[in-house]
Amino acid sequence: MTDLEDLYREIILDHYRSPRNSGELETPPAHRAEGFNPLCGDEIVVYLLVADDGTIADIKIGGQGCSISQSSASMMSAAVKGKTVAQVRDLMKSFKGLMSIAADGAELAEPSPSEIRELGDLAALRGVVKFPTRIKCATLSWNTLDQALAELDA
Amino acid sequence: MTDLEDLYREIILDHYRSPRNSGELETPPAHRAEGFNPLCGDEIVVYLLVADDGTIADIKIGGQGCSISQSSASMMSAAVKGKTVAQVRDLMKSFKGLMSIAADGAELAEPSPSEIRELGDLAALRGVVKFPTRIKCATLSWNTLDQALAELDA
Amino acid sequence: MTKAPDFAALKKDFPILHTERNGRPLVFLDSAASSQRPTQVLDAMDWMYNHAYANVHRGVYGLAEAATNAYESARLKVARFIGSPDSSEVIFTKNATEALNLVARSWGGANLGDGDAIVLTTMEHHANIVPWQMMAAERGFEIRWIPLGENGQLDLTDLDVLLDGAKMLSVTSMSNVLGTITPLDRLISAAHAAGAKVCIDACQSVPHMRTRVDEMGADFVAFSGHKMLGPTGIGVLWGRHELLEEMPPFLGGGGMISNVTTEGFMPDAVPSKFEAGTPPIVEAVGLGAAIDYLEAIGMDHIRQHEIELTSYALRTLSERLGQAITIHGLSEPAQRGGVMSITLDGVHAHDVSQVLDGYAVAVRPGHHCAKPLMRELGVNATARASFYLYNDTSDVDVLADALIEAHRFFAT
Amino acid sequence: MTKAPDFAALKKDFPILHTERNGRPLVFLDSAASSQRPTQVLDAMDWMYNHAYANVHRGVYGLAEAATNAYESARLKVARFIGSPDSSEVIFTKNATEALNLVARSWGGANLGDGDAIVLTTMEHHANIVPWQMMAAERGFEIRWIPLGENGQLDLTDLDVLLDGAKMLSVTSMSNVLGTITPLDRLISAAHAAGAKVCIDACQSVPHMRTRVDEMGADFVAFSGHKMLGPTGIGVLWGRHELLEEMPPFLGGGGMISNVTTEGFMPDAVPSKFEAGTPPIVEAVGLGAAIDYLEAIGMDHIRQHEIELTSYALRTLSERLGQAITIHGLSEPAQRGGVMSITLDGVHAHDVSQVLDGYAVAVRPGHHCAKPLMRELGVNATARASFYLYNDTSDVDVLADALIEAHRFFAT
Ligand SMILES: Cc1ncc(COP(=O)(O)O)c(C=O)c1O
Ligand SMILES: Cc1ncc(COP(=O)(O)O)c(C=O)c1O
Repeated sequence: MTDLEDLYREIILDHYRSPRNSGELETPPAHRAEGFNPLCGDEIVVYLLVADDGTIADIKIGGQGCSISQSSASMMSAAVKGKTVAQVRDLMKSFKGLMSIAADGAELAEPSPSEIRELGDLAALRGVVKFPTRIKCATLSWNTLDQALAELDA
Repeated sequence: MTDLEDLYREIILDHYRSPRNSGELETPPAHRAEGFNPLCGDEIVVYLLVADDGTIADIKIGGQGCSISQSSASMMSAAVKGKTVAQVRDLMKSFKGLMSIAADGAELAEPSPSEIRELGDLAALRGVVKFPTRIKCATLSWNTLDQALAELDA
Repeated sequence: MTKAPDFAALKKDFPILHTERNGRPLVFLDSAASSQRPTQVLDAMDWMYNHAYANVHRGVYGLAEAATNAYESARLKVARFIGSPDSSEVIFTKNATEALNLVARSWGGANLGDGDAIVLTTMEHHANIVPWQMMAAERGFEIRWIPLGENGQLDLTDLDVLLDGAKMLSVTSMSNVLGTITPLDRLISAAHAAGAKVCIDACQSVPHMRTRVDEMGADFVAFSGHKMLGPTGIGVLWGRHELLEEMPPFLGGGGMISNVTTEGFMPDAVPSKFEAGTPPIVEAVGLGAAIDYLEAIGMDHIRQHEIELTSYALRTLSERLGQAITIHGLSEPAQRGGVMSITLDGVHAHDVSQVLDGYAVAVRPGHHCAKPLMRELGVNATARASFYLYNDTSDVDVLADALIEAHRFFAT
Repeated sequence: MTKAPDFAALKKDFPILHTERNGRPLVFLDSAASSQRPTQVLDAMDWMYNHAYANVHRGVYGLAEAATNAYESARLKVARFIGSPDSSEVIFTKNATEALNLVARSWGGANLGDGDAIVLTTMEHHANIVPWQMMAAERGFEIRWIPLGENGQLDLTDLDVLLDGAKMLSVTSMSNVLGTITPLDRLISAAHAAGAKVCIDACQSVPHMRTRVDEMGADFVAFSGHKMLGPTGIGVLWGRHELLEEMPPFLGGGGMISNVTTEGFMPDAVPSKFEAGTPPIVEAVGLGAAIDYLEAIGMDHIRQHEIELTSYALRTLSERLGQAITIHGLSEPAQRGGVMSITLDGVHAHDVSQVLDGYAVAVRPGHHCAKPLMRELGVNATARASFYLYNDTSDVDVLADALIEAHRFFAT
């Protein structure tokens, strides 16, 4: 059962039970993006408000899903708030590095200690890598955020 | 090798090497029907001339195929010439009885001695039953004849 | 009915059920997605590969003849197993999904156009929805939906209105989410009275109860081999001979033609017309061996075993989990199959399944390829436990233990 | 090239090659129709069924994850084996025929209409003819034909005229009747220069020689598992990612959607979009094991072995049968595969095959699903002998003995 406890760290369960930044924002001025996991039906809605100086002024999360997708979304919202879009993209890269398994089955290089520090609570999701089918749960909110940022750019 | 000699009886090879009633008939008055085996591409053409009294006045065979389909066609032509259509249908039934394996894998009842006598040379094709894929070769000419008779009726 | 077999003794035929996960014996409760298979089925396939394998239909040499006989014997077995008097009505496909696509495209392509309508139910698996939606987008016909009623049953109040003028009713015989056994007699006679053909998605019923297409009265029946102890890679479409005869081919290629020229082709007779290319030869033989296995036990005994198990499960889970658990669908075991969709209070289905996996209990979370049904149920995922002949009450007990742990883990 | 393996020693891996017929050891010369498979492939499949089987993609429990990994690893192996840098370009189908139908219907359906043209050759297998004819009948586009030239080669005199304005060239890489290796470089560059896409029926080449889709330049490549030591029930379509991405789905059902409502569905990304329903899971794993086996030997060694064998066969058969035999096609072994279509003077192909069967020699008679080619060759059937890695010169000697007997039996 150690694997399971590694997956469901206390901090993950805490974000799941008390999700941060849950709710909606008025659109416009905020932007809304919706993502879902075709395998299981989990849905995430991201409301994003980017200030004129390019920082994330506010973010809210809606939708429903499992503890991993919900806690990941909650941690993400806490982590990106106040950051610039460029910083968010860096964080996204570190997080995906943490989650990903390279295509040929070899694990990617572990994120560096400074990247881990940067990830904060999100680093608790590291245990997910041992459960490949759950990686999509953990990355769903990030992919939705990515989509929201891409739509803002367009 | 006894199975092979049972399949390729001398009389079969004789009909194959010297096919009876090979050629064409003028249409009309004769009727022409074409049959082919989708599995191997064998083709048989039957030219049929039925007299006013309902007897087979003449029959000619064209097409190309293996020794079994060619000899079967040759024997058939010799067997049906001069017979009434009703007699031909009886013969066809006996011949198919000789060839068939019942759907559930059990062999049909052997034809009776009088039926065998009626079949004449054709009885030599009995060995084909041991080679299920060749049954279609042996019955191709008969199915084509059947088709010709059906078209005449129509 | 012959004497009931010793179900506990059957388990030895399934090597995978004797493997372990996390140091615990596997409790496999996902047969509705795909069953496991007995040694007898694997042996039959290996034997063919090692003694009697060649491509079928076009060879005259011994191996090719043996292989063709084995393949066609499997067709006869399937025909007999489902009560079809004519084995040419049995078409081998790669899975039930291909079988349903075949009906939608070939029969639908020839019969459905603008202004026409067909009827589905919101309880269908995507395999019985998407092929029709694809054809509808191309041909412009209407799709009408029989809605969900009380307790996971279909709401048939407007059945006759929905069927009025419809050309096809395509419906599941048993829900893969709720286990609901649909009232086929009533549905088929109403559809036929309205002049509609009937296609049955029988994926969940053929493995678990006696099927008689000769008594059922449907026009098409589709199911998969891998849910009934057979290998992957094989499915079956049964269809009425006269309908199959009229339908245009589905896939084109070798084995389905009677002639090809550069000008065009002539299709072969059924069933070849619908079996383009090298078929799943050894898979068909494996399915035949699965049928032998099922018939040796007896489908009525299997059904009885599953009713008892479902009954035990419904009782045990409610008793032991109380308010914490919702079991969707009918509460009367004799009216449902051994498929249970579960919601655990405060725990998402994914997490249920994950925690259960820690206890070596295999249940499937998600939408089970039935999103319209999930929407009607008002849930976005359930954890589904499903039974087969190799399950027993001890599996249910372990399931209950593990569900209690999952609930404790998340709820506290 | 690594060191050549001991081909004679490989035979022990194929139990069926040690069986007898009529008291003689089997001489299997029908691998062009379907190959035999080594114990390693059967073991890999049995192992999965007995230790790591569940339905793929939607389960989170251990077995389902193991099964999904095994299935996706097989996709990676296929991608690497054919030189595709992106495994999502590999789609599992039930056979090559389905793969070609997928291209004709999905790509063709989106791109071909009245006034359009495609180019085929008269050397094609029905699998690369009939799907296009079916679409042409529906959409009204034109099919143009590259004719047969000298020595079983394509006549490319009018290639540019034929390609002018055409949207697709679909062509075999190796004739299954004559063994002719088609000049893909020239064909592909001419087609691309004319703005046409290129689809390759690679059924006969992928099992026998190194395939590099990254160097080849084609847009689609189709082949079957059962001709390359893999199980029945599995085929492959490789396609360029950007083309697959644009194409509409082929079959509809579970696993190929990202969402379904009663209003309609949204397809999933490639390759899932084209894999509706439960895929041939264990068959994919078997194909992966077959690829491991082939790679351990080395495709270049296999090709070299077959060139030597073909060379020996062409020489031996002409020497020993003289005027009595016609071997159709090219006489230069390096320009052809190990597939030989034979005509024996005065003996029909069926009878050749039947007599050979008496000597335990398995060769296939008939039109080999290439009726337009047979018409151009002016024959209605040939007896075809085809080689694979497990054949050796002793097989050729027995073939020659048996052909001499067949000739004697019928010619005297
Ligand atoms: C050249 C060629 N194309 C296509 C096919 C069809 O392959 P399958 O029957 O596996 O679909 C074959 C084999 O029969 C072939 O030799
Ligand atoms: C009710 C129902 N219909 C159709 C299918 C599709 O079957 P397959 O995936 O074998 O094509 C399934 C199983 O997934 C099912 O449960």
